[in-house]
Amino acid sequence: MGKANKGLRLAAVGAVAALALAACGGGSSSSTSGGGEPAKGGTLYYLTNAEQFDQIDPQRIYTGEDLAFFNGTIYRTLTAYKFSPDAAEGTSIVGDLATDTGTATNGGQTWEFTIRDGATFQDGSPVTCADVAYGTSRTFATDVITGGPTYAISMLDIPTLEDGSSAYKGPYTGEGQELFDKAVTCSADGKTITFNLSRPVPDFNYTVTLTAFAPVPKASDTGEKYGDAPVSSGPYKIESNKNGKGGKMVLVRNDKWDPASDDYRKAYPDTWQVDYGLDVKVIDQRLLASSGNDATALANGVEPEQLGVIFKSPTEVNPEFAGRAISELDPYVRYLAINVQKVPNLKIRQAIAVALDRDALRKNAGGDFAGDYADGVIKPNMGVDYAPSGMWETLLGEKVADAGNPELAKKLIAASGEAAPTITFDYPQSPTADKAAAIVVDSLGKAGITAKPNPIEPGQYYGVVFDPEKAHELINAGWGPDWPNASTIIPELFTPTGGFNLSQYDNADFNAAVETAKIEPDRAKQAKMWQDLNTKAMADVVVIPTRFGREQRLVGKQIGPVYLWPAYGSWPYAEMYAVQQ
Amino acid sequence: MAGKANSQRAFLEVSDLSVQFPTEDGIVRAVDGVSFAIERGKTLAIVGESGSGKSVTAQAVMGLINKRNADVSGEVFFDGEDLVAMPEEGLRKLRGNKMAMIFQDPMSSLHPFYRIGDQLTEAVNAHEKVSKASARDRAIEMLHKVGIPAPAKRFDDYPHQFSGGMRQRVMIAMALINSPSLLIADEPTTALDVTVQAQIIELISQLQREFDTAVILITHDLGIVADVADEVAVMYGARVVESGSVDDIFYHPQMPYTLGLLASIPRLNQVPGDRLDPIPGNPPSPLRLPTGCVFNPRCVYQDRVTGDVCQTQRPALEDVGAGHQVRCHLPATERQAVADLTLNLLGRPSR
Amino acid sequence: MSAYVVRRVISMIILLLLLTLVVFILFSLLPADPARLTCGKGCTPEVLEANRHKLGFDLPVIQQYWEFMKGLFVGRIYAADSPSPVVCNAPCLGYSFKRGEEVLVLIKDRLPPTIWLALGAFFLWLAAGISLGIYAALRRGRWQDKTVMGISLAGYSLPSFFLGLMAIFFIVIRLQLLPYPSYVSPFENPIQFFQTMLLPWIVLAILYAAFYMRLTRNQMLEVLGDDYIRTARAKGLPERVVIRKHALRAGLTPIVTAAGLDLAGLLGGAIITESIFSLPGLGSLAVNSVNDADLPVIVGITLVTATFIIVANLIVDLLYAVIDPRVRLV
Amino acid sequence: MVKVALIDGPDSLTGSEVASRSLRKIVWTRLRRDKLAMVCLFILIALYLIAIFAPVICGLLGVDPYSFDKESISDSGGGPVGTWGGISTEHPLGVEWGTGRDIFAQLLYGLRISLLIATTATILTVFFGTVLGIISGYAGGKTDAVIGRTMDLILAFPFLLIILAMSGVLTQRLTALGVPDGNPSRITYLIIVLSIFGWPYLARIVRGQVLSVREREFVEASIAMGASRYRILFKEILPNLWAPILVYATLTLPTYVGTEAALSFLGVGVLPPDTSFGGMLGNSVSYFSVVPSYLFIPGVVLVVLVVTFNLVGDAVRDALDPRAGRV
Repeated sequence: MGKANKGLRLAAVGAVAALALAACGGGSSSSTSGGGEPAKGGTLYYLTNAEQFDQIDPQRIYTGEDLAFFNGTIYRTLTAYKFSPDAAEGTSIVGDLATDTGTATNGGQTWEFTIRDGATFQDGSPVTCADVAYGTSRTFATDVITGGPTYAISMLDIPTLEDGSSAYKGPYTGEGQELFDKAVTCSADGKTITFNLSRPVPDFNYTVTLTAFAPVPKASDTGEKYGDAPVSSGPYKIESNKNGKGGKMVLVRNDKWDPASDDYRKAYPDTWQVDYGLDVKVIDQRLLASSGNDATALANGVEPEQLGVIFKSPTEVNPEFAGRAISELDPYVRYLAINVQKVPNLKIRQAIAVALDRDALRKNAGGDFAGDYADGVIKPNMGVDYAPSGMWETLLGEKVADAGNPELAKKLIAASGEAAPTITFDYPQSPTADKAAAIVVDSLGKAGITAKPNPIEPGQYYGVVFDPEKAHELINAGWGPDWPNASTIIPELFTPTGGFNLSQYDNADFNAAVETAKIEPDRAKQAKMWQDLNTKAMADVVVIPTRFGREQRLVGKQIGPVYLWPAYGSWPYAEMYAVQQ
Repeated sequence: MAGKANSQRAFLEVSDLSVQFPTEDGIVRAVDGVSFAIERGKTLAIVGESGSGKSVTAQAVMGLINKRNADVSGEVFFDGEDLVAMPEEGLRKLRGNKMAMIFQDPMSSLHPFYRIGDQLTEAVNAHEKVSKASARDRAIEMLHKVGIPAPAKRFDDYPHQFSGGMRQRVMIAMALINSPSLLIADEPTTALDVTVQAQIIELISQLQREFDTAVILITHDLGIVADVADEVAVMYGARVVESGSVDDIFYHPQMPYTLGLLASIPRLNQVPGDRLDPIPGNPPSPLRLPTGCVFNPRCVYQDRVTGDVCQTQRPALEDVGAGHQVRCHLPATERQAVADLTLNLLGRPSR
Repeated sequence: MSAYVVRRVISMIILLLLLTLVVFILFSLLPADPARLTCGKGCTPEVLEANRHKLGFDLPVIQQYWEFMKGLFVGRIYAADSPSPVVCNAPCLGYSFKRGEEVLVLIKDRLPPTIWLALGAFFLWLAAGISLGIYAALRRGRWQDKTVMGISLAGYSLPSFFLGLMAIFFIVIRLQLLPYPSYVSPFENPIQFFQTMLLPWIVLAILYAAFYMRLTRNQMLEVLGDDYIRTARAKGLPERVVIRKHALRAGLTPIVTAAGLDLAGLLGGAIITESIFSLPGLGSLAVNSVNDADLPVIVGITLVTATFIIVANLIVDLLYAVIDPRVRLV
Repeated sequence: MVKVALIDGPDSLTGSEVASRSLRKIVWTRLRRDKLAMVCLFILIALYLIAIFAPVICGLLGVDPYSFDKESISDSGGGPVGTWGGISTEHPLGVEWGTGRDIFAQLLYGLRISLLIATTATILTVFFGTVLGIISGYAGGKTDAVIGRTMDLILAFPFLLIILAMSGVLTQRLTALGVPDGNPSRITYLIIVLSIFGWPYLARIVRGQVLSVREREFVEASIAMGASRYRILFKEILPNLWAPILVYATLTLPTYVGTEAALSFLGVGVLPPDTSFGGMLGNSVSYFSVVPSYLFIPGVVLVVLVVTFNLVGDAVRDALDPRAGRV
């Protein structure tokens, strides 16, 4: 509902996957481990406002928290991120279904993984190369398998047709199957899988952490409906799932899972229960009280009104909640995309950026609880790829205060050769976003720019703004990388082939530089390229970065460990436990 | 109208009855010091215009005025008991039993949701413990008496399946089913067709003879009065302005208002197309009854009274003959002169 | 009578057909492209087209309507020509690709909380509304009457969401008399069920009872002034018989109409109350579907709700004929 | 047997009195005697004046609903600084969470929007309800049937759901039709949908009245004298309808105030930076366990508004038809 429930918490940022890398950006480190020793057994509760998971089908999951949850419980992937609160360690990978993190040959264009012995599906049948290959092939059936990441399509060495689509149409039609079978091959014993890529991808072993590359037994594939009864390869399996308010998903132990084959997952609890559709206030109240079952419950957000109760400051938890609450930089960058097709004049775009009161926007979002001022789309916790863009210091001609500078904006408009523009601001409606819109309208108004708010129902939001005919000049957005490489940011946001190019940005030089950076094998050189491209995009004011987001979370009294897993900006589900009594 | 010899009081004796309703707009004096009396087997007609207080008088006698909403004062002696002072439960036992009432509009006086048979037996059961079967027999017999054809069959019909006249017969049956000694009929024929009116009046008279009932007939139809009444009380502005025997009222009227009423009756000898002689002006509002004589604003003869007593003094009820009383400031001689003048002009009314 | 019912049912069906058509035309105007919503990231024009086809949105509105109507009777297969068709069995109210579920199943799932809410509130408000209304009528003009009418005025002047939020603020947050509402089935955990439903029942009941107090009082006053009540008193019936048998029967008849229609309306989902108390009923399903632009669900709920109301109209009319012998169904 | 011809008029205690005075005068006299109603009427007039002159009042107090006061909110979490939502001399009713906008000013501007929508929608409802009711009742036959079915159709719709679902698209259509973009379109949308879902109730009442009035002698007389249809409808019938219409209108206005607030609460209200009662209450949900004044200030004002409207409506009805209402 529009105003009373704040919509899905997951959807607040947008349908973006997330992962954040290394480095102690923002100086936040309130992460603490929950007290007590892990106990085997018990039930862990996952309380959520969402009425269902966006997707359960492994090839269609594309939300950070969901990837972490399902990867940790039912879908094994070739490689996976280490569990650690440490930003560097927590985003490094280990072998999971594969014995190690894979071997690259052919300059990073061919990748080989060996599948572990003893890995089985929930029916006891062994996981083979064919199952991984079949799972991967499902991504190509774009008319059935929607919503998931499409890296398999863009990276595997399969020709594209004239219209830009892959010549392989997925396993259901079988059209172009031979092309896929050439790109993904299995050894005779079915233990080794080889991916032949169309270009060097130095970090392809990070790509396969996505459940889009998880194994699916062909015999069990029901296409569109596979998510209703997916086959588990992890320590748990879905016993029941009922979506909607009052509904729940119950995961029970998968007795065919052999711990000896999986040193990655701890699998402490006997049961996981996801309670759907709870009011956000109810979730907060239950976790604050932490009585009964709620002692081993977790959720992934706190309402602003409770922040003062739980935290002393954005980096310090009140003693009462010590060991139960975290406040960390999340993987996301919040920004306003400027539709360059509709605002082609750079000076006007600069004027909009200069006029915007980012200070008020941040305050409205929760002040320092909401994060730090952003200067680009690459976040400091991305590590090597981050460098200050100088957006607010030099890129706009002079230093711009966080509260904006209407006078400078007016000068820029005067220099643009155009009249002060009238623009429309698209945003997903919520009470907080309504206030943010008011701030946008007011602060741009001070520079003579007429802004009109255009609230869109949250569930319809990306459906509208991705439609070039329906998107307006200024578009609210947020993005987090898919793995620790800005190759999952810059190309996605700023090139016509990217999946999240809300700005409709299409600059030939820029596109060419992106293609070069993508295949650069030297990570340090590549990082410098991403930094430059980030700065270039900011100089072109393709987006106005507003905030490097920070988030707060709370759990019950008897659950651990309590830290934000840097890999997905999520809970470390696979090693969570009920505290021993 | 003195009491009969064998009793101190008449069978029903109303004296100085007043009913006042306090409303938002002020106190409504619906009945103001009304007195009359009636014996068993006799018929008293109360005549007057709408709003003159005759219906309220009847309801006050029946104890149907809600004492929460109204002040009732005076005395109503019914068979020796004062009904005004009587508690509600006592009144209830009398109502529908020793005294009964039928109303003006038979269309709305019967409960639309219940079969008429049930409504009749309910009246029986309210006062007597009788078996279902015998209550039913009595009801059917009563329906037969009031002239409902095939009463056993119609027993189970709903009111809306009857015509207006038939419904009034059912009402009469219901009123008389416990053989009351007093029947008050409040404009029983006003809502009915002219042809049916006569039948109903005849029916009432007939049953009155059979049960030796005292009947108070409330009407504005002087024609009926002439036919069936023994005594007549003329009401105007919440008061009885003249009362007496039928002959007194029709042949020796004393009060200008009574004259006006008589004058407005269409007569056989009237020239067709001649307009009736209405009394000029409108009846007074019970909220603001005129001071002095209530009729004074409309009285054309007040110039025959010396001084302003008509406007200032309430005329007393004055005996002008055996049982003939009148409230008027006109001197007796003037009254006679005025009456003769009018009656001669009109010709004597046909009876 | 049976001829009447047949005629009413026919006109009811016509009305429903008209309604579905209007709903279809209205919703075909909506801005969000449902095909795009299920398309996700990495959406290409041809995927979009395929989705549109799968959902049947590539057809003209009238044909979509025809497909929908056909689905109601013979079921429907979405994306029949694709490798993984979705079967929706008759009666098919549509299929939500957003939720991956048949609309009818979704509605059936969400109906129980709505029914509990509606029934509980219904009995509360009828009991409170009618008894206080009668009481006020019998004490007309006195302080009891004025008090009841004051309560009624307050009741229907309070916006439901304000009342609901205040209930949560005082009862749940400040006094902590009840836990935060969190719906469970009464068969699963009756105590939590009652703890959850108590406030929504009371809030809804207050809103409706306010109206029924007034309605009952005015009805009773009107009936108490009717001639047949005077007749009943003149018969010497005890006052309680006059009130209970004669006045109530006639006075409460119109209330049957109002109550039937109000109950039917509530069965379609109390949007605001369900939202505030986060009850997983039809109302909150409706609001969520509006937010998600989940057209098949919105259309389905609209139709189901309208059907409730139209059927309730018929039932109330039939009931009326049973209660009031004057009413003849022709 | 014959009747006395001079007797005429309704047989009620006050009948003759009523006939002797003009109805309008009586109604006014009765209203003036109702002290509570007069107080409410006074409050209502005051509220309308406050709404009309909201900018002036805000100007005098030095507050306005749009400007942000970053000083008044905390940088940690965005909550208001100080107790009771940041009530201070600068901000008499406190400030909004996250922006520091003045609640008092928002309240006044919200009142403006509430009254604008409710009043206009009531006028439209009364207009359509009356016209269609008269046509339906007077014309009868097919016209009556068509209007009747339309009413059935409208009344069968779950109107809250439809209003929610259609707000986006219909607002855009209005903009396309030339209504200024943004709030003018949204407000127009609300007014139109409220009227569309409101008129059938009044039309039914009016139709019933017309049917009974039509049968009365004076209308028959007019028809017999060959009066034009227009004359009959508007000179003979309409004047007999004003009592029920007036009662309906006075009781509809508060309903619309409430409905508008509910719709804003659900998110179909005016656009930021403007806000209305429902919007303010909707915003309060996230914060009221910490700052209850966010809930109570707009809530109480809304209730006062609706209660006074209802009291005046009741009083008008009582004055017009003393039997129906309070004693």
